[in-house]
Amino acid sequence: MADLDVTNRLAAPWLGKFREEVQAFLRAELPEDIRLAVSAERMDLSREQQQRWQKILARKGWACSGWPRQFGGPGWTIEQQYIFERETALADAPRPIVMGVQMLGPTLIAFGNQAQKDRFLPGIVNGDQFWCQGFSEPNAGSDLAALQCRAVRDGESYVINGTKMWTTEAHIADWMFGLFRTDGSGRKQEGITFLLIDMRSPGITISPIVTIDGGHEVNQVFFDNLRVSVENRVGDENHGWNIAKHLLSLERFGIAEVSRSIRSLLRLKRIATEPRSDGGRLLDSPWFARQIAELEIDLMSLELAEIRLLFSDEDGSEAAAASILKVRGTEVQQAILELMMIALGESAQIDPEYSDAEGDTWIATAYLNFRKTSIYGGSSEVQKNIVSKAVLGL
Amino acid sequence: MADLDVTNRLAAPWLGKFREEVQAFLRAELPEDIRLAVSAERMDLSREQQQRWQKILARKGWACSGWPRQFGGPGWTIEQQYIFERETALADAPRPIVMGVQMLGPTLIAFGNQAQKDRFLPGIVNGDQFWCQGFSEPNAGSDLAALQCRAVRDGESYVINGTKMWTTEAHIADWMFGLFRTDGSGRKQEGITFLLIDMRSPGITISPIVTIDGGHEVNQVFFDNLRVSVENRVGDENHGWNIAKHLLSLERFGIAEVSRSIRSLLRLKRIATEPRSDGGRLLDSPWFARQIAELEIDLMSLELAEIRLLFSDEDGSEAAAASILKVRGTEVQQAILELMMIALGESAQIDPEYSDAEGDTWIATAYLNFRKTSIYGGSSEVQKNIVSKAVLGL
Amino acid sequence: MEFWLTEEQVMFRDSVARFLADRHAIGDRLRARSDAAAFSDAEWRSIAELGWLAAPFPEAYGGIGGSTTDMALVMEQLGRVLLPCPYLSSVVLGGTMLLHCGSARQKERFLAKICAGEMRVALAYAESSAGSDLSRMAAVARPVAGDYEISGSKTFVLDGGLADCLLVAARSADGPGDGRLSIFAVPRAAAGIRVEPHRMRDGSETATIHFSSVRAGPEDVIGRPGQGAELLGRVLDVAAAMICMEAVGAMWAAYHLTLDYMKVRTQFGQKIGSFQALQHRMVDVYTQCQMAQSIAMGAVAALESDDAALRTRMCSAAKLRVGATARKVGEECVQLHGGIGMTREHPVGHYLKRLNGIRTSFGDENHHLQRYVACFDPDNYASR
Amino acid sequence: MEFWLTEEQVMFRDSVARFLADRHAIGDRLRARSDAAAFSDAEWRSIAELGWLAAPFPEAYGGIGGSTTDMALVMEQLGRVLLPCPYLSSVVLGGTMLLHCGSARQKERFLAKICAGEMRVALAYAESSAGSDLSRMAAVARPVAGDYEISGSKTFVLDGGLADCLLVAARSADGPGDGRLSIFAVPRAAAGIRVEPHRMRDGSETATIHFSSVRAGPEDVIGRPGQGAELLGRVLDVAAAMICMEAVGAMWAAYHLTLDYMKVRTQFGQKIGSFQALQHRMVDVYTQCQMAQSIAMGAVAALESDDAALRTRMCSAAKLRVGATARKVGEECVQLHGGIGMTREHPVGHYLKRLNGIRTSFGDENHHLQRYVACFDPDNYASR
Repeated sequence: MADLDVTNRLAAPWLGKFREEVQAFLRAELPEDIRLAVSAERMDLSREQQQRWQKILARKGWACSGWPRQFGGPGWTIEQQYIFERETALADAPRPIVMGVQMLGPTLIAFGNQAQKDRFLPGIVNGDQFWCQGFSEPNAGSDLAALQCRAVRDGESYVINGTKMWTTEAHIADWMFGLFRTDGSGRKQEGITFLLIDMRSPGITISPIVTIDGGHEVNQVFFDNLRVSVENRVGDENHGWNIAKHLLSLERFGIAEVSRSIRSLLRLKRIATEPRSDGGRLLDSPWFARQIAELEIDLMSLELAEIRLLFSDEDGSEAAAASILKVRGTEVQQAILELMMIALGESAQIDPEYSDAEGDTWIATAYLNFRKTSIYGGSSEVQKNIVSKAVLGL
Repeated sequence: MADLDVTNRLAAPWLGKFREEVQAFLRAELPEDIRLAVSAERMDLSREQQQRWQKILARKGWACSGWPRQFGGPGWTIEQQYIFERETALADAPRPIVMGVQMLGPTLIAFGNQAQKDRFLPGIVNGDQFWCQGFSEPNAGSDLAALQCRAVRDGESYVINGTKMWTTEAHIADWMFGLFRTDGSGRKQEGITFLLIDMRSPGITISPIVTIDGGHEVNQVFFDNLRVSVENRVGDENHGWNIAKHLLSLERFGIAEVSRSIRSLLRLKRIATEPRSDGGRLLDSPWFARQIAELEIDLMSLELAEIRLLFSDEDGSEAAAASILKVRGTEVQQAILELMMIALGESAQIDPEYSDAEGDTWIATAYLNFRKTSIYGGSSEVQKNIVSKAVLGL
Repeated sequence: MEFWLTEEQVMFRDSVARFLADRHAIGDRLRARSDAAAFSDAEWRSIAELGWLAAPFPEAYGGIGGSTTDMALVMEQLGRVLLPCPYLSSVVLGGTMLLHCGSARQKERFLAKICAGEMRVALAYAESSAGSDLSRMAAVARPVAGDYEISGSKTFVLDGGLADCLLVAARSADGPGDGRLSIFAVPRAAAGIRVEPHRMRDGSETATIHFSSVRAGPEDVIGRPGQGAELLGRVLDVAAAMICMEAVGAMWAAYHLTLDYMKVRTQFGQKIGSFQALQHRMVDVYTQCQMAQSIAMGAVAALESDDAALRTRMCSAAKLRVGATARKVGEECVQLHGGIGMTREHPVGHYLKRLNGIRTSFGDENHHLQRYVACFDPDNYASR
Repeated sequence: MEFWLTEEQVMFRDSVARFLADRHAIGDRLRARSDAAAFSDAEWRSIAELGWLAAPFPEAYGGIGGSTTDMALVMEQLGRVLLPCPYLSSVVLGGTMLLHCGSARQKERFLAKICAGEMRVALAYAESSAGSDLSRMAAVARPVAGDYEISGSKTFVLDGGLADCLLVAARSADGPGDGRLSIFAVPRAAAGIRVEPHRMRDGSETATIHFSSVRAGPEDVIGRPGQGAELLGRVLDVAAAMICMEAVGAMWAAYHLTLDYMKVRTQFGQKIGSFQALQHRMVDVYTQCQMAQSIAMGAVAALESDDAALRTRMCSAAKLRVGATARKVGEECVQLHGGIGMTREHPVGHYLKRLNGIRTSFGDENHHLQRYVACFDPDNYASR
């Protein structure tokens, strides 16, 4: 049952041992309530659940899989990271904490000063500090550089007024890293500064946004004369744009969500092969079988493309690879969830907010929630613009 | 077997009689060689075949179905024209002659002077004169108004120098109607003049263009100091653009090729239900059956959309209707031919130019030939631009 | 759309549209959405007074003398404003079954009340153990002293909790074979009936209904005993065509919302509607809506045909094509809205939810494909 | 692509590409296309001298000691320049069958000559009466005095007219059941063989070959008698994977042609490559090519596996996905060229023709879907 491996780089015996170690750890340590939530395709685990799992990982020394050992990471090779990501997904363990572990940590490691690293990295590793990302604004979504939320220098502080939009987990975060307009005179990419904000500071109001799946993950955040010390600035004043670009390109692993989609596909196959009350199985329909087969082939193509592009040594192909992997990854992921929702029929369509019925309602929640994936983190449209320019040269 | 009729306008008893009369005429009069050529999805009938069929129609008084009686047409209602078009297609009779009957005739009726009507319309009706259209140029395709072929006024003549591209049937035509640049100083849509050119004039060279299907329908035409009398100008000098726009909007009927596609679909169904040498039928494959079913449903949707939009009294919707009918019509038509080609397998792929084998090669010829339909007459891309502006207001 | 409608029908449709536009600004309703029932009795009385319920029925039974087309027009307009109300259950399903299949006595007994809004009817036929296969239905109606006793459980009964009268499908003799199905009309308040209501994601109401030795008389059988499968087939064709018209209304509304948004939303210094890639996608949405509307109208027209195979072919064709289009249009409209389209505050996501609800109601795309292929005519074009 | 190749393989691929680019400017070849054979013996000798034919075979049999990957690299490069030559027939089909299934004696007898370009081999298995169903094959090999006499007709034998040796599948005993198929090696010049060649639209050569009591000895049976279906299954998997690599090369070439054209062609005062709608479509083409290349490479990698079901699954997955992509990419590239893409003078249409040829060779999409579903693993993800 080894993965089909076109590289032979994942087939080394010591990696096989590593894979077994990861599997054993997950079997022993993954709490059942967390596993169940993830197996219902939920991304919005509670703070307590995320924290509990992060502490389990931290005890094992596996808290931040991509980080160097000196900052509290396991110091793994790229192959180990790849295997760890696959096995956690297959076990229905949570994704890594995006904002702290995947985004801010590596950014501080690259751009933060020693004081910032000492102050913030341990809280991310041990799960005590939660972060949110203050990038988007009501009129700066796809066009992020158009952001207008102002930070005005006043002695050893910045004074912030304005608003941030679509801020995931602002309501459970301790800190925000964000982009603020410190100079409006030049090109819009200039005059942007990268600041770290204590979410308990006076002058912050958080207004929840409920999404079409009925969940509360995102918020609008308002700043009213909020003061931030200059020591919480990462990099130089007016030079935050390059830090943000670097941060947004960090998510090489997992951006295609291949491992999660493999897990979802296996769930779909299980549903399709369950004997139904009328005796048949969904898979007996040749058309349904075709839909599953085509999705599986799409997913294998994507998986192999990810391996090709991830392990590639070619220069300059990385950003483009990330773009097409994200576009195609969300398409495949959304298609699997959609087919699963259709497979479960009307019982998936019951509204869990107004009904005791649990059953299959999780799938429509997931389907609706995952519509966001082709919008956030650079919409599919923006990704295509990037590829058109960077790869096609148009 | 009456058509499903959402209008009731096609269901009147006298129209039923008319339909029977058309069917009887086609049974009695359609020559077998012509029927066979059309049934092989060929658009490139020989001049002799086109002429022979046009004369048969003319004898019956049915030569130009959309024309008023006073110019030699049958003076039919829109319902009769619709029925005639359907029945000719189902019988594998030729399409109406595009350039003369569908394009130039109605244009002369609307914009020509009496002398031009008297001189040119009879030859179109009785099939003695063939026309070609000199619009496109090497650098004026989708962007037609960018045309540069110059006509310079010299006394009672214009002197033409330059070239026209993609000129269908230039090699068998007696006359060309075309657009020429008589003034290059203003907006590119201004300064264009509509002229009629005798193809036997000195100064014309015709260079054949062979297309990917191996056929010869289109040409490049070169003009070297060709002289055209002013009396062959339609409309005023520098005012040809509006005439051309009107001419290009004439093809309301049949632009979606619904009737032809119905005929092609019936051919596809016949192929799918023929017992094959291994005992089975293609239709027994649920996937193949699904492909046919979906094409049939697409085609019915298109057919009903055409009826809705054709018989609509709403103003201003016509041009837009023509655009979406053309885009969707060519998509459906190309998809039917493609599936038919795949259904006939490797035997369709034999090159008839280098092989005696006849058999199924016609279908790949048709498939390749019909790739043009989403390019010519305003490409699908240009049509979408038109709809975006005219209907969506974007 | 005008060409196929009479002048009266156009006036009727426009009056429906005006009433709904005045009272049912969808944004307001969504913001007010709470634990209170989405549907109100007062609203239903207004609708009845306007004659929407009576429109498709003959004057002899309290109707206005219109046709299926009038029903289709109401459905399309309801789709545009996403108004949850028991029109589909009571008028389309209940009314159609009684009109086509009821005895003169039953028509008198029920139709006038349906037309007046005084009685609401729901059709209870699906069962969790039968899927969409009528021949596997388990509910039974046992003969007891000249009467019947109905027992069994029905799932996803549309508006089952709002209805006064239930039309229940049950096996009226032992043994398999769908020839034995019969339809019974029983009051929802009858002894032995237990209703578990469910609110669906799109705001519609369904119920699981348990029947435990519920008594019905011979006069409560709709049509002839044993004719149930035939009647259900006919009514489910009507339901498919009508819900397609609702989907068409919802798709057009989502399209217009999106188009309006593209004309005001600015990114990169331009209205997003000026980006050609988005323009061409919206032209595709427009084209798909036109095609969906055409096949849905074709299905409505086919309901008048005496040819059962043609009716089924057209209704399944419409449900299949409209279902696939509903997905594409709904998802595309949310995507083109970007983040704002993901919020519950914004109407566009509610259209997506209703379109998904419609896709799974009365058979999904694979179900209708199977039905279409089953009455596929290999020698002829399908619409004749 | 480099990551999965050794340094030697990269060098080999680049040398193949350089040779083809130097000598085989596709435009020139197309313009010169005439009744003369598209393929020349001199060209074949050059290719042999360069070691392309020997690349995948062990040194013991005259090869260079490479692997299936080297074969795949040649196929991809041939696809890029649309060079019609008997590489697929002789090296991929013939060579693979002899290498995997031939006796030591047969390997010695044939492989060295194939490697040297001195012998060309063609595989004759399809029949018009059997479709793609091997169990319905009609050709027979009758035992005659310790030998066999082969009779029957084979269709679409790739390069059948160019081969020196034919590998023929025939039933070696009476009765049905594909367990009895055997493969025989016979000289094309043998008595009783009649060849009807066909030039295909994409420039490839096939032939209908009639066998009338053609004599073969026991030493001419490849593998064991009766093992034919198994051998064919294996070789046809290799063929599917390899022709997918050719398709990938052809798709990339068509993509680059189109991209180059979009950078020079001006309409409406702009390069057409500046129109966002076309940009996004080209990004889709690029993405599809990447996905097709990935699954094709996955199939090539799977050929090394001992798990026959995995091999078949991956090869059918590749042929299915690459086939669908080939259609989309080929048609889109012609469309984006506009009128010029419709002309025979321009290379892009020839890529479309070859891609259609590939789609119908070695089983179309529905055939491979059927094969995929037949070995579908409902409990596991397919690639393990």
